[in-house]
Amino acid sequence: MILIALIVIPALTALAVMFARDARQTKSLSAVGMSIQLILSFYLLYIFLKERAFGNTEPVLFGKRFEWYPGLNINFDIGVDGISVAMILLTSIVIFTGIFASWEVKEQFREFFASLIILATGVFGFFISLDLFVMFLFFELAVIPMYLLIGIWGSGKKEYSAMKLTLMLMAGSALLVVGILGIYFHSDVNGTHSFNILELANQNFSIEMQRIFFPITFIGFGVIGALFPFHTWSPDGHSSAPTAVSMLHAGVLMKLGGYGCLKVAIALMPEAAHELSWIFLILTSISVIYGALGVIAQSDLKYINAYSSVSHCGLVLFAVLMLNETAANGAVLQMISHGLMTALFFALIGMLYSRTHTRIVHEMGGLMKVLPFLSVCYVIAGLASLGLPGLSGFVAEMTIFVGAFQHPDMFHRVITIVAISSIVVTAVYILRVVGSLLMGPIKNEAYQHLEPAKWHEKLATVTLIVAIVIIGIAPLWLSDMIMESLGAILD
Amino acid sequence: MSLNELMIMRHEWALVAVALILLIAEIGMNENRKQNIKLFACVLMTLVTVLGFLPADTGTVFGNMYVTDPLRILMKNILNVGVLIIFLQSFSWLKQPNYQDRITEFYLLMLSSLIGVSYMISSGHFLMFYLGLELTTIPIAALAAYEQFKSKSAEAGIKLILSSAFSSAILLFGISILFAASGNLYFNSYESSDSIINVLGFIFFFSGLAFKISIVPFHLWTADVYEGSPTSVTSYLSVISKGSAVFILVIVLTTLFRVIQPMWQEVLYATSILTMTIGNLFAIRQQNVKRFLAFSSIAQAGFIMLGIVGGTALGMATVIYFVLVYVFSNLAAFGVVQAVEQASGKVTVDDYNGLYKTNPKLSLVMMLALFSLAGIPPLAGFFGKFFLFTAVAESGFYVLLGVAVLNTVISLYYYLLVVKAMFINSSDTPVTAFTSDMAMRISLVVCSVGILVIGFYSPVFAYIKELCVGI
Amino acid sequence: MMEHVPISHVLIVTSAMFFIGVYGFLTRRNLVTMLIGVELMLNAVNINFVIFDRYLYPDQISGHFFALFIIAIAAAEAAVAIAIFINLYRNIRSIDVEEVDKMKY
Amino acid sequence: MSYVILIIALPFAAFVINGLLSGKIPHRFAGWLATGAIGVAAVLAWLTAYSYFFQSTSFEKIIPFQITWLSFTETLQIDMGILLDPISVMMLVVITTVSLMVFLYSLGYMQGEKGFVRYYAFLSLFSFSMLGLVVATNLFQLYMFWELVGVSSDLLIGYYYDKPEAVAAAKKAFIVTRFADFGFLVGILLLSYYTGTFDFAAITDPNHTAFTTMTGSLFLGLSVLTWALMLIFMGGAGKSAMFPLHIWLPDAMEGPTPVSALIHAATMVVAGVFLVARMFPVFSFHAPEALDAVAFIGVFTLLFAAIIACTQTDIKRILAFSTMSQIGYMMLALGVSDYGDQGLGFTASMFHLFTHAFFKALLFLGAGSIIHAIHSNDIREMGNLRKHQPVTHIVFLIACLAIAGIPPFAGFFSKDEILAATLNSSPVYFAIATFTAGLTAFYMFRLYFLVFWNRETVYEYKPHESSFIMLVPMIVLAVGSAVAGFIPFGKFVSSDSQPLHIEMNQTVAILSIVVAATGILIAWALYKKESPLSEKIASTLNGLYRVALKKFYIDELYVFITKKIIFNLISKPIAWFDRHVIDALMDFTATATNKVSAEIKGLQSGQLQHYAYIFLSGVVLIVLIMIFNYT
Repeated sequence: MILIALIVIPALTALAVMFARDARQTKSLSAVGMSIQLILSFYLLYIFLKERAFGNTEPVLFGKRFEWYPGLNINFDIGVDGISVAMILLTSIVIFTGIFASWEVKEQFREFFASLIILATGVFGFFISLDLFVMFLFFELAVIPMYLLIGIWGSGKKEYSAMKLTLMLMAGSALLVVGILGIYFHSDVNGTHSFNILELANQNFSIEMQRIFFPITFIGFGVIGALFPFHTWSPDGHSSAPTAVSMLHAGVLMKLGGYGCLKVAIALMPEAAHELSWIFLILTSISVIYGALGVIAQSDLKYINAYSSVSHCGLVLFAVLMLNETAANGAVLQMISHGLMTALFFALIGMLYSRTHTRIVHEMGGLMKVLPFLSVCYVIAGLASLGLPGLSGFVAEMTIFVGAFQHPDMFHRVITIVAISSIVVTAVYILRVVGSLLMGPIKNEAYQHLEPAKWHEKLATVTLIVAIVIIGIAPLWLSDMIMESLGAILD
Repeated sequence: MSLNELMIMRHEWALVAVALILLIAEIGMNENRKQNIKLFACVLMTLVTVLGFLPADTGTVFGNMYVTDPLRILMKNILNVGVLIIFLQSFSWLKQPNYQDRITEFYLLMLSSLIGVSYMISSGHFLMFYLGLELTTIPIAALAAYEQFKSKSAEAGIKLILSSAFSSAILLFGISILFAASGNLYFNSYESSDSIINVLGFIFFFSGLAFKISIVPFHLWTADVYEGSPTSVTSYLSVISKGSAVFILVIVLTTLFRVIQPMWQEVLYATSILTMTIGNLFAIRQQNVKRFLAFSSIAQAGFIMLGIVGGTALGMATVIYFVLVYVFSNLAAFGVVQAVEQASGKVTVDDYNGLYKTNPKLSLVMMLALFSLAGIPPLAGFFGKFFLFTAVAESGFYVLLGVAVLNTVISLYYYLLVVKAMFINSSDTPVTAFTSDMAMRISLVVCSVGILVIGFYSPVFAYIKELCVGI
Repeated sequence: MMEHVPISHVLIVTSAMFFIGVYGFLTRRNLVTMLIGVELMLNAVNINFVIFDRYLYPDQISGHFFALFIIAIAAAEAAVAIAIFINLYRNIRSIDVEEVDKMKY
Repeated sequence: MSYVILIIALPFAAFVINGLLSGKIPHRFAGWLATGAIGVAAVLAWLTAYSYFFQSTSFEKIIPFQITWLSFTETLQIDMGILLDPISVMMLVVITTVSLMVFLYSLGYMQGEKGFVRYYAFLSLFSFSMLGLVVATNLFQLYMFWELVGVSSDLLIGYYYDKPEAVAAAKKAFIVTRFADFGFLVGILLLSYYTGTFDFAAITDPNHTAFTTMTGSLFLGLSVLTWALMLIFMGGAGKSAMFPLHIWLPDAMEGPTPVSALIHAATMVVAGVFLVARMFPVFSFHAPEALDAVAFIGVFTLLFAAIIACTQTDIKRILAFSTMSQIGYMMLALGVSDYGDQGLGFTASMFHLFTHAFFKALLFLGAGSIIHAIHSNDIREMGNLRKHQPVTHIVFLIACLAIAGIPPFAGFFSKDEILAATLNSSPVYFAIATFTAGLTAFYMFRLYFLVFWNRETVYEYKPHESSFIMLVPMIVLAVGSAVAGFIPFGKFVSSDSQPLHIEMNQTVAILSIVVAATGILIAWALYKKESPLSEKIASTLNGLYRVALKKFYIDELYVFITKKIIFNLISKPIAWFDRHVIDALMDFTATATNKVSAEIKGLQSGQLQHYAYIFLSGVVLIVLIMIFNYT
């Protein structure tokens, strides 16, 4: 029931927002709705852990099945495992903060908040669904509002970016259709085909079938996970999107890719994954390194963060492809960690931009003096990004590296070292940005009188930072929760 | 003719009755109160539609020339609803002084065409089919040229009537060859074979039908006629006449030509790829909204072919389901086009710039319609399209599926262009805020509800699938 | 007498007629002439039906009927078509098919 | 001994409180809070040392506290724990003591600074991290705190964040050490891949079975274990500013001077030495090649840094290079050491680490006292300061004597042991190390004479003696520097935790004293009074002097690599490539579609007959295909 509530509440909130009287009501409705959602997510976490503590070892908890299209064996199957719970938590935190980060949206505010929350609905739905069809439905539902959100409330060459982003992601989801249907029609569950991933997991698909559909599915999800060379929507899209959308997109939506790759492509077609992983490993390690090196030459804050997201999300897919539990655990942790910190980054960039009206790094400088709060937050985000122990990034990256390096194959270990080298590059660009953006003397006299952070901005950033720090300091519960679910997936 | 037989043919009878009543009303009605005939027609049409849904006998009449079964009744009902919506949408258009004295003409012609559609759907014999087909087309050609002071309208009429005459000549040539091959023109006892003569006849026959569905390369009339015709007529062409032709194609392919399935699969495979691609490629660069929707409907026809290619019961069910969804989606889109056209006379995509600012509800409906056509969840179009893909995958045509999904991406592009115009672009001279008449609003609400609900309400599909098990 | 004419001869004639009609439709610029082309095609089909009935299936008459219906419908079609031609002529003062290209691309 | 955890927790608590309440609490409170925390920690550390060394007979490894922090697999997990063994206990003492001194000193030195609370927060964070590092029970915990140490030291280097040089220095320090840590991490992974654990108990056990496998498989002529250890050493070299990863250390002097005293003299920079010492059994038993590398890097750096130190004019940079040089000694000692009875080098290294912490911290604090007084770092602007700062003068002299290796000051004993250990293993290294001892004496006394004697300079501000709160720590450290050498270090710290008896090598001792005295004398001759002689010597050695002054152009090389190669030749092309090739490719699909769409528009010509023609062609085409396919 709680799972149903997780999609009903945002849906209702979106609906209610459309009928709000004024901006104030819109915002408070959204905030209330998403707060409930946040509380609900934590409650879900609580009861999930409680069930687990009582020894419930079912792979999926709180499962529910509603028949939907019995003729095609499509069911509204929902349920969560540790990974989903973690991702739901991430999503509710990011959307919660996203609402507050977009407190200042003036133009067409109702539509903005409604679209944003619809997007979140899609994401929540995606994470709780166990049926490929339903999953795909929510996947597309999450992608489409993006077009309007970027197109209407974006900046820069927003129309181009919005179109590019939507089309590329939809091209990815088009591949997914092929993949999903391929899986469906090659399955045989009691004489019928099935979309249910739990049932499909027990299927032994022939290797010939897997060879065709694994790459299709993987690339399909990979596009949204910014797999090289299909990542180019990300820099443009993120740089044009309004703050909250960038947050949600980089923070959560890109994670759909990694989640899908893990729980669909790899979990259902493991043999082909083993056979073909090397191709994708090369692509993802290119993502990791190339994204990181690409950042150095950027000067727009959002581009910087977008490329860095390419790099970090590349690491997620990279880890997933290592096909062992530790690396996959790292991948999920990285999804969460990156989700939180990139949301923080984008939130901060938006807040800085609203004050300085530029996002070009070298046009700013010395902001630490005038905007101490935001600057400190930015530094923390940066430190998380470059993997400082005590913040979430370290936990995730180390789990990935350790896991990946446990791979018995030499090639995998060598390529892991290549991926590890990204941490150096990450440090370079993070420090470059922090150095010239926040430190040093104030470059522009007009910045002497910037407005200090407002309460909603503080709320948004502090929430994210607290999450980052909690995971960074005490990761064991999270890591264990994820790990328990991985056994079933990677077996 | 017994009462029973009468009941079997109740759709047709009812329509004929309505047509006659309207004709009498036209004669008897006071000149000044002509406007009321619109309401009258709608009420009657509603009655007919409701009547169609009532349970009744099925069977055959006229010695197997006329056949009806639940599936056909369903199809007729869908199309009746479509026509009813078109009627509702045509109110403001017919209000124009130019057409003051010709209102009934519109209804009569359209009803005649609908009668043709019904007969065509129910045909059990090639002759019946041919009669239905011509009865569908000829009144519509006249309607296409309805706006007598517009040369575009006349052009549309000419292109439609001549193309369709040409295509029906070819179709007839095909039928004559089929006749030569078997000597039997009854659908139920037609003995098909894979002889060359039979295949030849099939191809001629198919191209005649493909013309109605606007399958590439038989589609070229579509865009011109859609653009030139009055919007209501365009809606009719794109939904009703296309839908009926699709339906009959399904019937014919799965019954008459089952023997040569591998051959027609090949033909459909190729033409569906062509249709989707060409339709999309042309749609990308259209400025006129009606023309744009024309090409979009060509592309949609290509998608519809996907369901037929496999020749499976599931495929047929998905096709009919998709047609149902398509009726609502396309009529919603055309309804908005019509409303905007009537209110401001604007029909290009650029004219839609900033529409959301002035007419938010209309824009939302349009967005729903376009997203449904593009196959975006949770709208009905998503389900329709996904099921079509399912049907393709079921038959193992993964390459075709790949082409199809890529085409959905292209189609999304141009649908988004219109969405972008409405929501994102701004305009110095936007369409001013206006209120449509009640009828239009009802129709749009009905369409929107259809778009929103059909997908979630799975019994619809289950029902259709059940009906299709036989074929 | 008919028995002495083999069916192939007749079929050659009808095919020739059909394609002459097609040719006419494709090449003549006058709309009315194009319509005549269509009529020619239809007539070819008519003869086909009758011939098939007579030669191949002498025991039934469905071909004949078909031909009759086609004639009737062709007439209706021609009526509507010519009405539209007239309408066009009123609008653009021409019934040249090449001028009927206001809508394209 | 569970109170040990407090040693680590207290500074952390101070960090959290000061960090969160920065700007809301008064400076004085924050400062004393942090100082109090570290003071208690220091007392506890001494207590621990006392009970560890004097109340138990054997120096076993004790783990009084351990929890699982993150588990990767069944066996691979990161524990957070406290490992007590001789070196970690020694480090606890050193760190807490020097920290306490620096904390106290800073109360005076940093008074009135705007970011006072922030300063103490960072300082506490640093102490916490450093303490966590030395008590790590496993390699990964060490790595974590290693990173934290790096970041917190960076925050301190960049404390004056509106000074571009400070920011650049912090950046440089971080990136260089990060690069080194990359090697470290890979080394850890390599090691853990074979051993299946991070635990020091297991990986420092020479009998661990995995090592046989690791020494067995070769890569480029060296065993995998050697590679792993060399990579780990790379991390150590980065933190300890060994050549060629040393370039960050001189720049790091942009931070506040007490910070330099704590981080760049006594604690963080010796982390590399600590790391090698921690892993010493493995080095010693299974990877002598790696140990050779350590020795080589050590000896190279000690000479290299000393040469540069002779030419520098910034007081803190001279001290920085001297630090490098001294750490080179420690590394050298480790590199030439054996295990067990022959482990003189190990003990010597640790001993030098211990004594160095005192006198180098003292030197920095003294430098800070001077800088505080005259607001300049440049020794050319100083002179005759002994009159203005008598106490500083005395303690500075003690420190100089200690570092120069003059008995009975601490440096003499430890350096002497190092030299002796080196002599046992490699005469060449011994020669270099001894020569450098002289060089050390020379440059330290060059500094000493230039600052406290020489000519009287006109000062912008009247120099004054530092406040009491600053003097106290200096005096304490001076006492330490003076007497620490008498500790029988071998009894407590040795490679195998067994007491090691050390006899002083008379020859070496005398030689080193002579060399040191020579160095001092030369410095006296050149710099006691203002004299043109030094200029002359500099100009005679023009080439070498300039090269040394420019620090052998290593910085320029780095700039060349980073700016020219990485930025211009890699990053920019990648950015370009991404926009103009990959992205263009994606855009191309769209433009191509549009293009095709425009190309085929002629199909829809508007001509009815054309349509019919295509219609017919379609029919004919299908017919032909069918005939072709099915006959």
